[in-house]
Amino acid sequence: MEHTSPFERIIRGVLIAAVLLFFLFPILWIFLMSFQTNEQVLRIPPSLFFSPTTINYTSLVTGKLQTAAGSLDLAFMRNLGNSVLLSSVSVALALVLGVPAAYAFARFKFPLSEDIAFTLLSFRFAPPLLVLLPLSLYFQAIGLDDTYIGLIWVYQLIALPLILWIVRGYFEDISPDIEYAYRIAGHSWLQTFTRIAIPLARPGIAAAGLLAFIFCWNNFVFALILASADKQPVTVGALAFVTASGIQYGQIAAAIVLSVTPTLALALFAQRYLVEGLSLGAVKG
Amino acid sequence: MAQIELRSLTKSYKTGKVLKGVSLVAEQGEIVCVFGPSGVGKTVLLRLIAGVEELDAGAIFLEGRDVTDAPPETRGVGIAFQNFALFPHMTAFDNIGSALTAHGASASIIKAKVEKVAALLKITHVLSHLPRALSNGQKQRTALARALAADPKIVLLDDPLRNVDAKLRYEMRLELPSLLRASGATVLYVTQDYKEAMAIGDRIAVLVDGRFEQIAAPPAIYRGPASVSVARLFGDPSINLIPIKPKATKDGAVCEIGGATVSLAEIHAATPGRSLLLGLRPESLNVSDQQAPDSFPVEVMAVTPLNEKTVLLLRTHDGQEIFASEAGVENETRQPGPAFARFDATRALVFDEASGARIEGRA
Amino acid sequence: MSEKAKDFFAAFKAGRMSRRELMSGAGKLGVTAASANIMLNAAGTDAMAADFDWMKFKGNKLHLLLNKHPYADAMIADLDNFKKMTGMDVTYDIFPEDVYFDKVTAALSSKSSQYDAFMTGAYMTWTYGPAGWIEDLNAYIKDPKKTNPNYNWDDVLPGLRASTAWNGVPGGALGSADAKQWCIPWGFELNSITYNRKMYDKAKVEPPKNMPELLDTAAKLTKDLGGPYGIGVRGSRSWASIHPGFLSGYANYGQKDLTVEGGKLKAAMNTAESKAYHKMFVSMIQDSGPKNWSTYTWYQVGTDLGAGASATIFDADILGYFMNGGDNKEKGNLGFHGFAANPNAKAPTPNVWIWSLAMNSAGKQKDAAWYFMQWASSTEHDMFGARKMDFVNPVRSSVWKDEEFRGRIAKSYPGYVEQYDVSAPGSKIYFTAQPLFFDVTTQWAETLQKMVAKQVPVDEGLDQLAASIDKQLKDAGLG
Amino acid sequence: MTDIAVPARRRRVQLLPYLLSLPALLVCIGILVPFVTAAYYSLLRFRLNMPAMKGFIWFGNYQAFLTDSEFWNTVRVSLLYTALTVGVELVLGLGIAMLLQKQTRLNNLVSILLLLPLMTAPALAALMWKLMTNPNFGVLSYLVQLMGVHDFKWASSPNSALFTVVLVDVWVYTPFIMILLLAGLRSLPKQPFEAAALDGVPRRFVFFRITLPMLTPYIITASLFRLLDSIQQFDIIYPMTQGGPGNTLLVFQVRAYLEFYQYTNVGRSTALLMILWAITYALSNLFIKQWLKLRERARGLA
Repeated sequence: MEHTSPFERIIRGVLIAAVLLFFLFPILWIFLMSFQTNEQVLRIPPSLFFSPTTINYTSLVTGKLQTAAGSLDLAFMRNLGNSVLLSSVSVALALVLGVPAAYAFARFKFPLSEDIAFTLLSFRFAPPLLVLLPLSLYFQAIGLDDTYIGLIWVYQLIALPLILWIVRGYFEDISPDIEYAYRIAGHSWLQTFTRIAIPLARPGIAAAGLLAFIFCWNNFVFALILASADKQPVTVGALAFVTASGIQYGQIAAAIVLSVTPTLALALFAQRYLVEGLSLGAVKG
Repeated sequence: MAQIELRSLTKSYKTGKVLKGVSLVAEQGEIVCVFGPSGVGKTVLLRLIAGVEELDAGAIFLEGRDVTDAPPETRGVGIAFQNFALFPHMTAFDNIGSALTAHGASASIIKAKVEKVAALLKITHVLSHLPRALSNGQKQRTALARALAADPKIVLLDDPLRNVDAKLRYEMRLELPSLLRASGATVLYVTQDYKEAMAIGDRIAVLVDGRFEQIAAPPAIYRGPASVSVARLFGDPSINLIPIKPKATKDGAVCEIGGATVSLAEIHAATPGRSLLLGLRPESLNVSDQQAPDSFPVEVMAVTPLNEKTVLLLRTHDGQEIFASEAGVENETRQPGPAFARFDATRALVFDEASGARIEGRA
Repeated sequence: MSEKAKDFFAAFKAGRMSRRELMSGAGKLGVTAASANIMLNAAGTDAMAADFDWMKFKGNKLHLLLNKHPYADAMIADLDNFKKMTGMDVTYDIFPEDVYFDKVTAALSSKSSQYDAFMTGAYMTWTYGPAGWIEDLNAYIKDPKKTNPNYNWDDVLPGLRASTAWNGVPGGALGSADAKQWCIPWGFELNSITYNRKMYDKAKVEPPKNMPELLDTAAKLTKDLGGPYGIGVRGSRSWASIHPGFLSGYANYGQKDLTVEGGKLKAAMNTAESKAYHKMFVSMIQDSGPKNWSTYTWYQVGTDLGAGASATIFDADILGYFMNGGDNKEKGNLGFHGFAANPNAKAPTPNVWIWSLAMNSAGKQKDAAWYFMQWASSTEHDMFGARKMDFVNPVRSSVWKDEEFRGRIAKSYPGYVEQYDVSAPGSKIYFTAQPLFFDVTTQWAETLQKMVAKQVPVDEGLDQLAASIDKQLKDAGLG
Repeated sequence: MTDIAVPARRRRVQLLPYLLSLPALLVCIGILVPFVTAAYYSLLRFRLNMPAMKGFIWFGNYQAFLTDSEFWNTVRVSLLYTALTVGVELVLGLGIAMLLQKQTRLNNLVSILLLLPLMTAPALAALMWKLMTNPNFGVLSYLVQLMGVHDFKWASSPNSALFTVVLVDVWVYTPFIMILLLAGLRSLPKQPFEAAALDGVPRRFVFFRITLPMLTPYIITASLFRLLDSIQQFDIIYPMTQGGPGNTLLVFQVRAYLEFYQYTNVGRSTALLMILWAITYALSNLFIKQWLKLRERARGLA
């Protein structure tokens, strides 16, 4: 790969540009749209030129939407807060539950270990709707209906298997002797786990956590069915711009831009770990 | 007081029984080399003692205390793994200090001890480096330093020189015994290199087929291996084994090798007709153009000069190939062709072919 | 509010002051126009309070499930008056229509007591009622202890009252004597033609009077305007595509979805007349409809009209109403026109959509919830919404007689009131009330999509549809 | 050396691994209680708005599917959708990962930027794509028209609907596969490639004989997770077409969603979902077995 001809480098450049164009054009378009009024969005034909307005953002942030039908209250910032709360707590819980379990499957061969591991992974197999239908009944009965706790619990179905799968592989690739060395030196199991195993698996944990965060953040169906308006995340909340008197595309665009920002920030922050963290572990044989 | 006492340890895996009753007693300050071919369970034994693997049966006493069921952190041993197993996220200093932090030593004590052991092992200049910035030799010394830093009464070393280059291995072989002795610890040293075992160990415990076949001081083992398997493990080239059936004559015991009749030591007169194996170390064979009493005719097939010796491949008249070695490489006249080989009957080893046990030839 | 301001509004209420005087006077008192509206209605609710213990459930907290809709907006704008009058607190969750009914189904089917009352359409009560999720409101309306004497239920348009009452028997007539009142009509839509007057002038065409004319006009518009297409109708794979223009025209040809004979239901879409109507409708979309018709919902139909991408819609009158206001590009350019699809019909027969209020059976404070419902459907609130907000079409005949309301509409929405007056008499729900309503209409929409995409010829498609529906009815024990 | 008879020790039951894994298991099982309920529902004739006809019918709901062409259409569409999305995303993801394989600042930045579509919730992405493909205001429709294609109807025509939703799925999820495979590529040992380069082995041969086999475990993991999501697709298809036009995109979860939330036919909805579960289970099992086998082999070599 070191000896690339200029021709090949040009081809590579063109291909990367094409890839960026395909994947980023819609994002760019949404970004531009977020600075347009609805009237500008709905021009025929669509155009790149417009006088930008920040009205969409100000209305999202201040929570007041001016439409034909008058002034409406928006709970977007609250939705955003809910998304942050639900996703981060869900991922944190999934890490607290999943990392020790992943460690157990990686380090100990105990009776039923493979069965338990497979069962946990298989939670990803159950179609969300299948679980959701009776779940709303049970949640109603035990009072978890429309609570953050209930939602965070359900989100474990998304986050936990992913974290287990990736982190387990990561632990398996760390030589057990490193941990033994620490224990023999006189440290308890718990000290070894927290000071050796976890720091060493950090890239894997970070990468798995980030992916789990993205999937939680993007969830729609669980939140739609189980959350009432004051607990719903942005994915459901952004639908509030679909009003009987028209769809507020500008605001939806601004909402998407704002809703992507926290995850993007997290990804940039975790960039160092992302590729490294996925490269050992799960994915490997 | 025995520092290490192993009582009939057994351990098996799905693939089969690895240890079938291993017992050993090691005294304070003693270096015992656990030696054996690869895959025989030497590492498993160390792991059992360290407490990171669980016994099937048996008992382990360390410093007089039954630790059979004790978790590893309470056993008070120092260990160096073959693959070093350094903590990749800690500096060499922290790696070495890790054994001290566990016992709540103060920062200044840790610093003093780490620097002392680092100085002994000549790695003071790399203490602030992370393992990935260390050379293999430095890693190996760091691992050793870590095992020794807390002045453990018992040190377990798992083939620590295996993954370092030849030059360093040679150096360390010279340095290690004094270093270990200075620490005053009882050392179990696992190796699969007989020279290393002989250079380092006060005693060598030879692990063969899940048991200690012999535990003895290096010269004793070399000269008087308990069995064929032990004899085979020591020496390079390895010992020649020639099947014989001694006969008692009026002059004492004799046997036939390649058509010639050769005298044996007196004691073998008692074993006429039994199938025995005659064990001849290559260096105890004398090859000459001249026929002499008790010599037997051979064909020199190949002459391989090594640095400090010359190895000859011989073939007896009944087709058996044996090695002989001669000190030095000066004898350039040695050519392939017919010759005669002779050995000192008093130094020859004789084994029972069926059991493999050595038949005591001399005191 | 200061005493002085209160007196001021009372004076207006008593007819001693004109509206203009009120507004300028309010301005002088430092009251903004917006809060003047609320105060104005506060005067109205004061009047309502006579002879009824509105404070009976003081301290109760009601929670509502609402659809994102101008009706809900109007209610919310007026909500403080209800809170003040009853001492109750009211909170609500609002969801957009795309997911609203799924949210309702989810909440009701889990027997959640979270919501006390919610918005619904009449069709949905055909599911909610038999499932036991909502209350028969007759028990409340007819109980003078629960309903204030000024409520005047009979003021609600009779067609709407009937359309929201059903006896639960599959195929049973709406509004029969044994019917249960599953919900209270709140606001409603008629289906008619809304057209872009500028485009019509440009293409020199007149609003079409019937289906054949509509086809010609739409085709001519599509051809002549060079850009905008002729006619917008909904087309997504949903019941919502069947119930507006499509079924209104269908009913105008005297066609039915199902027939009821001896208590047995039978599909009726495969008559010769039905096939002819379907053919017209399908070719209308193929020739002059939106390219993306099969994904068109209320939103796309409205957006296109408002943004000048379409010249005509055959859909809810209030959709046209909304598009004639706000920040739409074609604001003020739209005209309204009652529409009888069948050239031989005397008058339009719009199928109606009725936004209504229903009460959750699992709710824990039903009497208090009824207080809210009767307030929200009262003449006073209806009047407030109709005059000040976009609460069209109001459901009370007295509001339709109100000159202020009529005047406001006539001024900003020329032709709207006339359209209403022509359409209203023949308007009702033309569907057969039965539990498989959504199965039937969704499949009907699917078949329409296949016909428009030319995957199946109209005749054959309708025969298949009828056969499939008959089978499902039979499986469910209805056919 | 004689054996001293020592009785075999009783093995201590290792509690720790159970203690570590049970909380995760319990949390998930708590959620999965509904699964059993749903399985039971699927054996009932159970329609919420016709309470009178509720009754146990064993496998009646399933039997009805056997002769129902609509059901087989759902199976076909779901599998087709899954095969197309996972296939296209794999090829594309692998291609992009190989473009970005070299560790440079630019490549790292590009790989993070490419994650942006993944961070856009599919439900919202579908809404945006719906606008972008609108024949009047949609920028994509406009661009396609500029290119001289005038009658492309995107999600609205049965001919291009599948293409359109697959396009959106590819847009959203290719980055997921790309990042996993990129991680895999960058972690491959260098020696075989250097050796191949020295020997002048053709690139194609290197790719098929070295890169691809070594990358297989990563490919399996990436495909497994995509497969699980793809066969359960809902977030994109439902907002874009609700399963239409006609029945072109009536995949399992969309159909089950309609059956429940619109028709309140609980029995049929859960039976459909149970079948979806069974298919998912079988496919995943296949993948995981393969993955474990590869893993075993890799361990064996180590």
